[in-house]
Amino acid sequence: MITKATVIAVIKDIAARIDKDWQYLTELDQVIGDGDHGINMHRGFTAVLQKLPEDRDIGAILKSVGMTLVSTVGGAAGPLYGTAFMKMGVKLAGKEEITREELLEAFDEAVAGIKQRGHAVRGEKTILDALEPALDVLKAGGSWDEAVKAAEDGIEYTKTIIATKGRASYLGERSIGHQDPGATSVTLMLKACADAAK
Amino acid sequence: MITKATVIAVIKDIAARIDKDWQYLTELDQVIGDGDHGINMHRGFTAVLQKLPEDRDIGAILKSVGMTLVSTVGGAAGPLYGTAFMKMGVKLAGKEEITREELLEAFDEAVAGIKQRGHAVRGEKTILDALEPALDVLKAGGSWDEAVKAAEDGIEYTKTIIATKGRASYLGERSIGHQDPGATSVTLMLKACADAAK
Amino acid sequence: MKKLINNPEHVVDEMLNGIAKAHPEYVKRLEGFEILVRANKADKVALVSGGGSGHEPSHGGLVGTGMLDGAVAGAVFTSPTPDQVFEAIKAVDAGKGVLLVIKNYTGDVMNFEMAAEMAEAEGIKVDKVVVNDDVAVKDSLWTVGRRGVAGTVLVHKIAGAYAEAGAELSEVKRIAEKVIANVRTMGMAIEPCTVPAAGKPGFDLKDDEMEMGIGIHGEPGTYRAPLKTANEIADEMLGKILADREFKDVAVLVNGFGGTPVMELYVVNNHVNDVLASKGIKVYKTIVGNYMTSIEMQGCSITLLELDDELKKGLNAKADTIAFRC
Amino acid sequence: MKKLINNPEHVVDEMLNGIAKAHPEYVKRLEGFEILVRANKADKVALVSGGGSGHEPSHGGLVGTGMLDGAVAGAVFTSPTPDQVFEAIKAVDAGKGVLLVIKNYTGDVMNFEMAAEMAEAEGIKVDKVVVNDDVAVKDSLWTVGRRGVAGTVLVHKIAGAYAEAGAELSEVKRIAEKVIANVRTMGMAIEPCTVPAAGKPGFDLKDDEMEMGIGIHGEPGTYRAPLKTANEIADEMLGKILADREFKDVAVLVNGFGGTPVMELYVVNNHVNDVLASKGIKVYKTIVGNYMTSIEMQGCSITLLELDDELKKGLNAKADTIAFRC
Ligand SMILES: Nc1ncnc2c1ncn2[C@@H]1O[C@H](COP(=O)(O)OP(=O)(O)O)[C@@H](O)[C@H]1O
Ligand SMILES: Nc1ncnc2c1ncn2[C@@H]1O[C@H](COP(=O)(O)OP(=O)(O)O)[C@@H](O)[C@H]1O
Ligand SMILES: [Mg+2]
Ligand SMILES: [Mg+2]
Ligand SMILES: [Mg+2]
Ligand SMILES: [Mg+2]
Repeated sequence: MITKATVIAVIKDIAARIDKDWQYLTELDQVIGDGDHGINMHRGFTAVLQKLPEDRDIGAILKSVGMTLVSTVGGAAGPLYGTAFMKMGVKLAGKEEITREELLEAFDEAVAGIKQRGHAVRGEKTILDALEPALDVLKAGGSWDEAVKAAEDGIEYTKTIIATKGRASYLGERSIGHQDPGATSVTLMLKACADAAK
Repeated sequence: MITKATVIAVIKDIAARIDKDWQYLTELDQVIGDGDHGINMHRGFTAVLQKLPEDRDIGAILKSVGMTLVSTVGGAAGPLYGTAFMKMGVKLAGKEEITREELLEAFDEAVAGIKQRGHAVRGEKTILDALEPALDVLKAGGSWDEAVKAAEDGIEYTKTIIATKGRASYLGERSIGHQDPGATSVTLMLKACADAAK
Repeated sequence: MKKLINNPEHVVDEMLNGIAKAHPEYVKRLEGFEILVRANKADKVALVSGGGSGHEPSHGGLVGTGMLDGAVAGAVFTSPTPDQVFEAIKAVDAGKGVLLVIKNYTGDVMNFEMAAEMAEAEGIKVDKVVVNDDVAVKDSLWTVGRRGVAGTVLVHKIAGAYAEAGAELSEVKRIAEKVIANVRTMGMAIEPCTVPAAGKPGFDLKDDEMEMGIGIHGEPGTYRAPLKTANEIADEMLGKILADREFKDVAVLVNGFGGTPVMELYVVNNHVNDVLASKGIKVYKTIVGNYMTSIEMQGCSITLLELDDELKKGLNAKADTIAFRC
Repeated sequence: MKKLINNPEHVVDEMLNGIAKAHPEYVKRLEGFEILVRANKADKVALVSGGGSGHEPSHGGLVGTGMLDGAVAGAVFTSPTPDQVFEAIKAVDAGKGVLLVIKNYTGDVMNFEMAAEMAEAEGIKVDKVVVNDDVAVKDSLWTVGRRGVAGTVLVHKIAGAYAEAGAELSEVKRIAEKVIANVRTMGMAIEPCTVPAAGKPGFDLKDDEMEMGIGIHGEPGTYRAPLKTANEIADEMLGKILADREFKDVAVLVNGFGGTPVMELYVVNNHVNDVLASKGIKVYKTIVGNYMTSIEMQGCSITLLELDDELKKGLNAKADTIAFRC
């Protein structure tokens, strides 16, 4: 079982990792976007920490994270990550602890939410290119480390393709050779999960 | 006697010297002015060459030079040099050749014209600080080379004083240490006279 | 990074206060939000626009009679969040509905759409148009489509005129969509800009290079080329625009990106006007200036809007805002 | 030097044509001269101003109803020649006399004075005022006195309003002189500008330096200092202005030098407004924008004009020009 304490610890670890790496994320976004991804995520998770309702259930906590992200991140990442966390929160409403299966169902909701909001599919050089392969590994019974590996491969894959969604799409072929900031930030979140699973 | 041919030759030599040194004059003006003195003088003397009425008398030629300078140089130098040449032209109206005395009387008119137009006196870091000492030497019977030497000393002197007229005056004490562009351009004209006198 | 600011984190807040203090007769700031609304609420269909900050005078400078009712300012170059847009919608709605004028960026579209959902849930009538005038970006079913850039100002102007005149929401939307269908823009830069919080420019250009097909968020353009003369650059930009659709009778907007001197914008317009004349395209009206900027970026965009009588009427109508008056 | 131009020698000519082509409803160019005059000559006392180019939208952008009748454009930062000014005077004179609004620079004063002499010789009634609002420069009997900078725009506005309303030459001059007596400006820059024909900047600043007491011709200022925050800079500039005379009820002009983003001008205004409020000085009206520029220089000036009822009336009167409308 995954406890509420673990969920809270993961969220805090994500915030810590973004605090450490936001400049790197921004640099990635300067190359093929508008150079704000790290700034936005950092602003968002700083607010998340301030507003985390630690005494509430897992669903309420995740929903709160999602709403905070929606109302503080802005740009493309705000609605996308915000929707993802909110959808997970709805799925896990009322839970004080969850099974691995419940978590994966919630992840499925998260991916569906991102796709619905962003109208993107895999292969468009977005968050999805790291997130979906990782989820596939987990659903096939793989370990968290293997999932992170799949996400990292996804980041590498984003270097080889033209962006067709998000701001990087305006660059056309010039986007090739550069990794996607969103795929990078979602991998960072998956790493926090993997570490907690150890 | 100074012939019309000599006067024309001197004017052309001045134009040639400005064509050679306009960038230098502009650099001097960038330091304590607005960086256009060379550009302005170059535009002026290029026009002077195009409009020189070589078949007319010395007075008419000098008046034409003055009017061309007034209508093409702009800035402070345009009215000042323009007035100077026009005053000389009026003084030497109708002459096909002139004596040294007549020339010096004309120079006196030029200096008076500059002073009247610019309300400046010696010691304010202007054209006058090179022109007046040179004229004093000539009036005292000195040679053209001595006059040029006096003008050059005048340029050196401008480095030691605060500008109180023209654009350099806005710099206050910061104008000290830098030579005056106008004193430099008038010295260049005096050198052309000196060379012709050889 | 050299800027006349106090702290990158406070730039938007201080700027909005600076605008509200300068022009209380035009706008007021919604307490606690990054939103400027008209000083006096108007009883009509309301127009709300906005986006990341850094495009000043867009959009706050375009709030006023005959143009916008509310402008939402995100962080620099970052689309504002749905709750902010929602507040703006609530503040300006006079019961006749609100039209959102969105520039086509993934983030802007998503955030404004979420706000629209929130407003609809509260019973406010909301509709939206998405401006996508940038011909530098190839439009296709498989991409996010063209960006919204300087042409947005003309959408505000013309749709705003009809809203001011009392048109209902569907009609204001129809007009806005007609402007969007008829407007095309192409931009370029010779110097990049720096997002205050990022601290360094979004791209670097050598002394003899320029960036063509530039957007308005400091991001790189669609291609880099050797710096050319103003006339050659204008030819190249007009070439892209004129290849995209037919123009006969146009409004021209030569828009500076914030750091471009007015002198250069008019040097560009001088040639734009000549080229259009040589092609038999009638110039009905020309607007030159810094309207949709990218902080201190140096460069410009050229916008052509094909006009008909309806659009001309909207263009000529009185506008009285901080940055656009006619 | 990176500029959107074709050839440094043609910049002024092409710019003037670009303005005339963009705004035929406002101005026309006098054939063969570097002069913009109103599209429709007005039967009233005429105002002529001008100076070197590079200050756009001043002065051509301020030609129109309620402001100037003619603007003479010299080479970049070089005062125009007397024959040009003379042509402008002849073109705008409607028999009621012409007021020359001259910025206080040796060159401008001499060239405009020579033009006035030429016009008087032809029987045209001409008078002049010399604007000297720059408190950065010490005024003294023994120097050329203060420079004329951004405050000039307010002279055009207010004297222009009275001329438009039919005041006679002596009255328009009296009003102009009252504005001049009541207006003070201080400027600074964080980046210099480059005169096209010179090809390199007029001064160099390190990344952590600023130039205080800057003029509007790309020349160095009165002192160099470490770069500070916008608020500290505004404090320092206001300090100089407020030390110079008493202010109670003012118009504020936060003027950009051409390369300064609008964002930063409003950040500055935010603090200017606070400081004035804290000192009990009433802000009657605020104007923010690029009005008296130095090509692409980055920086700004702050202008305060002490108002009375007469000046307020002139300030509020309708103005309809390319760059200033109210
Ligand atoms: N339609 C989309 N679907 C999924 N992810 C997207 C989409 N559009 C953009 N992204 C992700 O968002 C990231 C950029 O986020 P951010 O820089 O915060 O927003 P913006 O592009 O508005 O500045 C991209 O790297 C990409 O991974
Ligand atoms: N009042 C004056 N009397 C005499 N010479 C002057 C006066 N004012 C300026 N000058 C001269 O003019 C020179 C500057 O000329 P220029 O750069 O062409 O004009 P501007 O200062 O208008 O740009 C100065 O170096 C100085 O020698
Ligand atoms: Mg981004
Ligand atoms: Mg000079
Ligand atoms: Mg962004
Ligand atoms: Mg000059």
